[in-house]
Amino acid sequence: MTTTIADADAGTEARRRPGTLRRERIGHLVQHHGALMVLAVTVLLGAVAFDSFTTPQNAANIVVSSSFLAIVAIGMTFVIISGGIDLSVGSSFVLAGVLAAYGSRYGLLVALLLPLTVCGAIGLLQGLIVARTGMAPFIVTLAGLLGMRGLMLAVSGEGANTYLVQNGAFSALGQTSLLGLTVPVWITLGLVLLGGVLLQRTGFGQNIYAIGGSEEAAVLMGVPVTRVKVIVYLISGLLAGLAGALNAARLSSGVTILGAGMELDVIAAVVIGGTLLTGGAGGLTGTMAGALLLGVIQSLINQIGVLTSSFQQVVSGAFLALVVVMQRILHRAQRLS
Amino acid sequence: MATAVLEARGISKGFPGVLALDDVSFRLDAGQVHALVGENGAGKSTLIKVITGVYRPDRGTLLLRDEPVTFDHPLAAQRAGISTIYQEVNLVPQMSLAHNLLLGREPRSRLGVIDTTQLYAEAERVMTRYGIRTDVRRPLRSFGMGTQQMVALARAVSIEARVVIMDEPTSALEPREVDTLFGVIADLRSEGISVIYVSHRLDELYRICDRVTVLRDGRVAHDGPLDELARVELVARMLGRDPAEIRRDGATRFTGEHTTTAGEPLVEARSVSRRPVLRDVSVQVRPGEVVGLGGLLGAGRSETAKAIAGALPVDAGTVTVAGQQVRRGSPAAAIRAGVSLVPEDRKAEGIVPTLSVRDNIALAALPQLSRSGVVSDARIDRIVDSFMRRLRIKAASPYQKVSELSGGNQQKVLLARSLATGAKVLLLDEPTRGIDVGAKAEVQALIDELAAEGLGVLLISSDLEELVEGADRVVVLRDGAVAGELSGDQVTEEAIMATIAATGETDG
Amino acid sequence: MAELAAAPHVWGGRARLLTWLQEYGVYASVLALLLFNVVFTPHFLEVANFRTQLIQVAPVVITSLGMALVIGTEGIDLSVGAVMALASAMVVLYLGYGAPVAIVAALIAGAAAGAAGGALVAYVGVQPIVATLALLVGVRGLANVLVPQLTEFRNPTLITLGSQSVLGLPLVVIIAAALTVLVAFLVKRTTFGRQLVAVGGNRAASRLSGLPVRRVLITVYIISGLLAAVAGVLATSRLQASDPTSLGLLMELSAITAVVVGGTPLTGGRVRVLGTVMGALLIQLLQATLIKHNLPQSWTQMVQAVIILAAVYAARGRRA
Amino acid sequence: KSEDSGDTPAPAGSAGQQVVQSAGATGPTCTLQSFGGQKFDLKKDVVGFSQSEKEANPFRIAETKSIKDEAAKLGIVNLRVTNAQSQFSKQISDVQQLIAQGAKLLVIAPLNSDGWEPVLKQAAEKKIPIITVDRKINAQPCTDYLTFIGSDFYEQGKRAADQMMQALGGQGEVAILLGAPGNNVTTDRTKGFKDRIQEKAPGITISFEQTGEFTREKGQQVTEQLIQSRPGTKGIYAENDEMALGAVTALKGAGKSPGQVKIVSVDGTRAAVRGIVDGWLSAVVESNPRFGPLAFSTTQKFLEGEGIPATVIISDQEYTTANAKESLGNAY
Ligand SMILES: Nc1ncnc2c1ncn2[C@@H]1O[C@H](COP(=O)(O)OP(=O)(O)OP(=O)(O)O)[C@@H](O)[C@H]1O
Ligand SMILES: Nc1ncnc2c1ncn2[C@@H]1O[C@H](COP(=O)(O)OP(=O)(O)OP(=O)(O)O)[C@@H](O)[C@H]1O
Ligand SMILES: [Mg+2]
Ligand SMILES: [Mg+2]
Repeated sequence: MTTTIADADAGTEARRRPGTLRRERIGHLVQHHGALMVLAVTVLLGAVAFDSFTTPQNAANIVVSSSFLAIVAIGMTFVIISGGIDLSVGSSFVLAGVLAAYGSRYGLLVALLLPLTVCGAIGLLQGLIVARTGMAPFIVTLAGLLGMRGLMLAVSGEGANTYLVQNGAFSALGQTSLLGLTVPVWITLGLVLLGGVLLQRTGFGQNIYAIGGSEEAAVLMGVPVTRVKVIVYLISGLLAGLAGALNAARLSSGVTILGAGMELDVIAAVVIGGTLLTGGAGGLTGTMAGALLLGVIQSLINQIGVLTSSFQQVVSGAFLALVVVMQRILHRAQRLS
Repeated sequence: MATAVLEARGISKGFPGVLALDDVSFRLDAGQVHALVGENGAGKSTLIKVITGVYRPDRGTLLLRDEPVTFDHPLAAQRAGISTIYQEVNLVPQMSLAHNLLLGREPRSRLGVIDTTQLYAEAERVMTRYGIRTDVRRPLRSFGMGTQQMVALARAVSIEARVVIMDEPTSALEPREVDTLFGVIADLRSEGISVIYVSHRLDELYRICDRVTVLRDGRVAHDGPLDELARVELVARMLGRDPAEIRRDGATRFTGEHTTTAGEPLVEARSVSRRPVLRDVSVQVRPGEVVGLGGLLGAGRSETAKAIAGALPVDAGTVTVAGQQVRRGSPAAAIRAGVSLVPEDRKAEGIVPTLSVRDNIALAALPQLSRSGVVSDARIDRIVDSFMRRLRIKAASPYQKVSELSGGNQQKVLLARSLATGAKVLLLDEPTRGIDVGAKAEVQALIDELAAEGLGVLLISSDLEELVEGADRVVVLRDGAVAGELSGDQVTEEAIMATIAATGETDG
Repeated sequence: MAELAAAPHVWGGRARLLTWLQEYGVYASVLALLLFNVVFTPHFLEVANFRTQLIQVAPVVITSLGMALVIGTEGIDLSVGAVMALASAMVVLYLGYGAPVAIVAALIAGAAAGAAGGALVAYVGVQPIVATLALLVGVRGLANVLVPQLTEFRNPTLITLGSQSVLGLPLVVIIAAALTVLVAFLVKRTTFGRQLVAVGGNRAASRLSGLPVRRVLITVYIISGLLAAVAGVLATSRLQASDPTSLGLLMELSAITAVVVGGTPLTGGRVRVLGTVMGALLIQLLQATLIKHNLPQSWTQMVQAVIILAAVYAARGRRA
Repeated sequence: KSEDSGDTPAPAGSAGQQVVQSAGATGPTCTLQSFGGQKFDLKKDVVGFSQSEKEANPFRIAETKSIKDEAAKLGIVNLRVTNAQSQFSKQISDVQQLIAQGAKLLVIAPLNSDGWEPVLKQAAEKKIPIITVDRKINAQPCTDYLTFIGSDFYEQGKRAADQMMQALGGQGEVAILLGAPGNNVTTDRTKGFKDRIQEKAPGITISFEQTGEFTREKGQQVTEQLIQSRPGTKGIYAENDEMALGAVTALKGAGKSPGQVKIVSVDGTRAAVRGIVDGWLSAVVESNPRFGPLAFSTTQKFLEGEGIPATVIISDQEYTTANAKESLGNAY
């Protein structure tokens, strides 16, 4: 790769030492793949400490169970890069599961379309409110969290009815394995690729970064801010809905007690992945590493075994703090060099 | 008469407590460069924002080639062929220079996705045309204000436009870049594209503008061809004063003579270094002295000031105030020692937009204005009142939000904030940038006055005239190192330019 | 342009209504809800009812005050509910040494938790939401480790704290009111208060103006932890038991809602103390209304969503 | 430490031991052969126990302790315990992880009855017997899982209704403090109670039902609203003991005297039974959490080739004013 070094004759830039650029590159790498590195270290430590940690089955379990969180986190990454936040995803997830299970009695198509339509519509509505009224996304989606949970309870008879999936094709969507990994995992991978291209390689993606970086500037640069924001929340709603539906397919039922507090896990995954909550920066590979890291931490805590349930919580809190502190330190080291 | 490219008829626009535009009419002809001038807060930026759909006018109509139009979004104006550089640089700091430059017009590959290789190549090509060769992948915020301004300019011009509006495009540019800009404007004019040009620098107006509209207090005070209007007349129209009075006062308000006590320097930076922007910079300021800091964009002037103010950690070197070494990296310590910085980027580092004018002025001096942690409103009122009067800050009331003031008045608020701390040394980074002629003169007079009172001033300015007339001594920086120092009769525009241009023999 | 300051015609009726709503939207919403209840809810206009609502809202008010300060600095504190639980655990743990010692221990624990979060934010530069999320998980776990299950106590001093009235006013309500006044004073009249909003409004500018940015930040989180601990102690004394598993669960969301409904923007730079109290009252009143009218849970949640949106819409900031 | 109750802990022996209902063992029986599993060594092989909620309430504490104690007593050395912290997704991955660790027997206290497909599938592939305790899994016994040991929540609701009818003399307004919404336990205990009232006591009207989320604090808060705005309420049915005790605190705070409002609840914790002795509660229907002995003895029988019934319903006790004092030792 060629690097253009500031031309001293032009007098516009201070001369930069060649070493700086390389160090900057490394720093860049560390910052953007900090989560990946922390993940690698954690897995390594786990492998050394526990025999049963690196068995293929355990690895597959972690990947499969992380995939639902990961799908939701893709949407959340979009929202957070745009400078917003979506607290409603947990409720979307559980509502979608109930709707998918209910819809499955009318066939595969309804089982998929019903939750996607409803969650997409609510995502759209939230996006419209955020973009049009300028209300804080935190509050709008907090209302979404409450409202959708209410809707879920209403649909399921105050939580008393658990609909069972009654469509083989739909169940297969959640349970069939290809090359050792279930369909949702492959869907996750596909979505990451698609989302990555959307973010990095399309005008729409660039607009998201611009809005998150400075909404005022984006408006003045002619970015269709309202439309982009609406679409971002729509995407988040759709992906949370999709994840919920796939999860229902995996569990073969519309479980009503899921999803509480899921939004916080999802946000944690995104932020551990290096996406800034202030918006304008971040990406999907980090998010995926963040989602996996959460799964790995859980698994490690289980491996330790002797911890009481309360102590498990202390450890996972400490772990979370450790991860973000490590990331900050890496980030700082890069800036200082 | 040919049809106007753009016309505004009877535009009024009010903000809480202020009528920013009052029945303003404005007409732009094809291929003309039309100056829009007026004091700070006269309503220039507001008019531009109304024209480009950022604000909806309360009354009045907008016509584009005689067709009535309403833009309810800047995008709509852009689509109609109106391209704008807004006053405060409005780009996305975290995005790369290239992405900022080409946002919305990124080159696509055959698959329809953005072709990044081509994107960077294209951006490099464009920037080279504007005399800037640099790594366009770096985030925009890592560039100086000048470069950022050039990006905004290149961006605005490269959009297919019939009208290009420039709100104070040169305030962050140095002479060479201004020349580049004027070359661009000349090209535009020859292509029949119209330009609305806002600036407080009168020389520039006379160099390139055909017509001028003067705004005063939200109303049109004058409209006509520029070459028929003498300089003093123009200033008189802007200020609403008698031309004869203006004629007496001269170009800048500096008297040029300070009685510098030869004694101990008030502040002294010794061999300050910070990779990669500063190398071995030494500057000292004595009481009653105005020391100019000259150099091109990115020469490291702002960094020097920040290093002295404790806002930038340094790798090597020391800063002493009145013989006492200042603890590194703490603006608080610097302020306590009597050194106060008025930063260059007032939006990002200066004002606190959510607070009132009053709270902004009192901010840095709070410890002095309170007793055991409880603020004294009486004392704040007194100090705010006196500074608002002394600096003639135009605000509806001290309780108006500072973000609602015009750029020039915001600058004065920051100056007041520094002065309120009772600083012995002021570090002024482009203190007259974006300030109208009247206010500029006031600020300059104030600098003189402060120096006369025994304060030391470090003055950073891209306006050579200002440096020459205002400073007793000028330290010239190049590439983050001192390239030379001029004092006494040596301080001339030519000498400064020569020092800047001298090939690196001073580098050793 | 000062002479134009009084130009009234640009400041028409609609705009005035909007500003009024923005400033007083919460008050209007509370009033509307009160009116609704007076008309439609039996036994609403009784002293006992107002006592109940005020007592129940007191801990929410107290935590919201701390939250408002944190949000004023452009931060957020998700750990308040967990800190309440920690305080609750500390109280019963040290009750053997007498109520005053136990309460002080609880407050110290709250401040310490706040300091931990604050240090992550101010000195390490971790984003507030993640720093306090880690705390939320860890601190509740810690509280549970200290007191593994609901533990009742019979200490008369502590029980009195939760049930005593002075001049007809419940002690908890008096404490909440006193803390409100204190925090309002802090925001309006002290250097710290001014610095806090400045830090929230523009951190770079605050630093350049010589403000002790980090100290302000960590202090704000300590205060938030301290206030959450006070709320935890009061809630514990009212429950007459320490229940670290469920005490203060989801309190962070209630507090944030109260603050935002009260007109403090999440973008920082501004703190509205009285608005926050009103926000808390609005939520309390809303929940009470829904319970008293015996709506099913599904309805309760959907109605809450709509009312919160409406209240924040009314109080939202004008856009440029 | 704390000023906890002065009660002496229940003797570890037989007090409160679960008893299988005489008619409780129902359905066709299942043997090692019909299940298709392989014999394993209970003492040496990995045994997994997946707990659903944090051991922070008496029920869960007693449940986990009972499993662990019994395992220790029988010399089961490889017991792995996980806790789902009330997150269903976590419980699924917990159990999957237990399987990955080579568990030969799974004892599961499910957080939810539905949604066990992925776990059942993995267990079935390896023919791992699953015993679910306290809550049922909606699946095929003997094929998907081995058996269920626990109480009948619907029945508990009915018995609570009987107690309420008795306490109120068949007349009056009753409020229900519901458990957490969406929970099977809530659903069954509500349905059982309502069905019985409708069937047996037309004089009782259920005028109020709001969730107290199974916690004392919420129970107290909801009751405070209830007694203020509906002073005519004569009885409160709390779907667990914690909410009942919260209601007691609320009643005390409102200046009511013991027995003025009749409270019936389900669980049988020590504090609640003491509430009966003090006169605040009318009755408590027991839900016995001590599953250890029964779970392992069932497994042993299964390994020895005996037939195991599809459901093993335990007979729960009742605490009333008549027996509360002497049965206090049985409460957990
Ligand atoms: N968003 C706003 N809210 C309230 N008042 C505003 C707002 N924007 C501008 N004003 C007021 O309108 C008047 C005109 O401001 P404007 O920015 O148009 O001046 P300007 O001529 O561009 O000045 P400058 O030369 O300093 O840039 C000023 O009094 C200013 O305080
Ligand atoms: N955060 C940063 N990261 C990397 N480089 C930076 C950063 N800030 C400034 N620079 C570079 O440091 C050099 C000095 O910039 P500085 O702003 O001090 O110049 P200046 O002489 O003050 O010019 P100006 O008139 O633009 O203020 C420039 O090359 C600029 O691009
Ligand atoms: Mg302007
Ligand atoms: Mg500079």
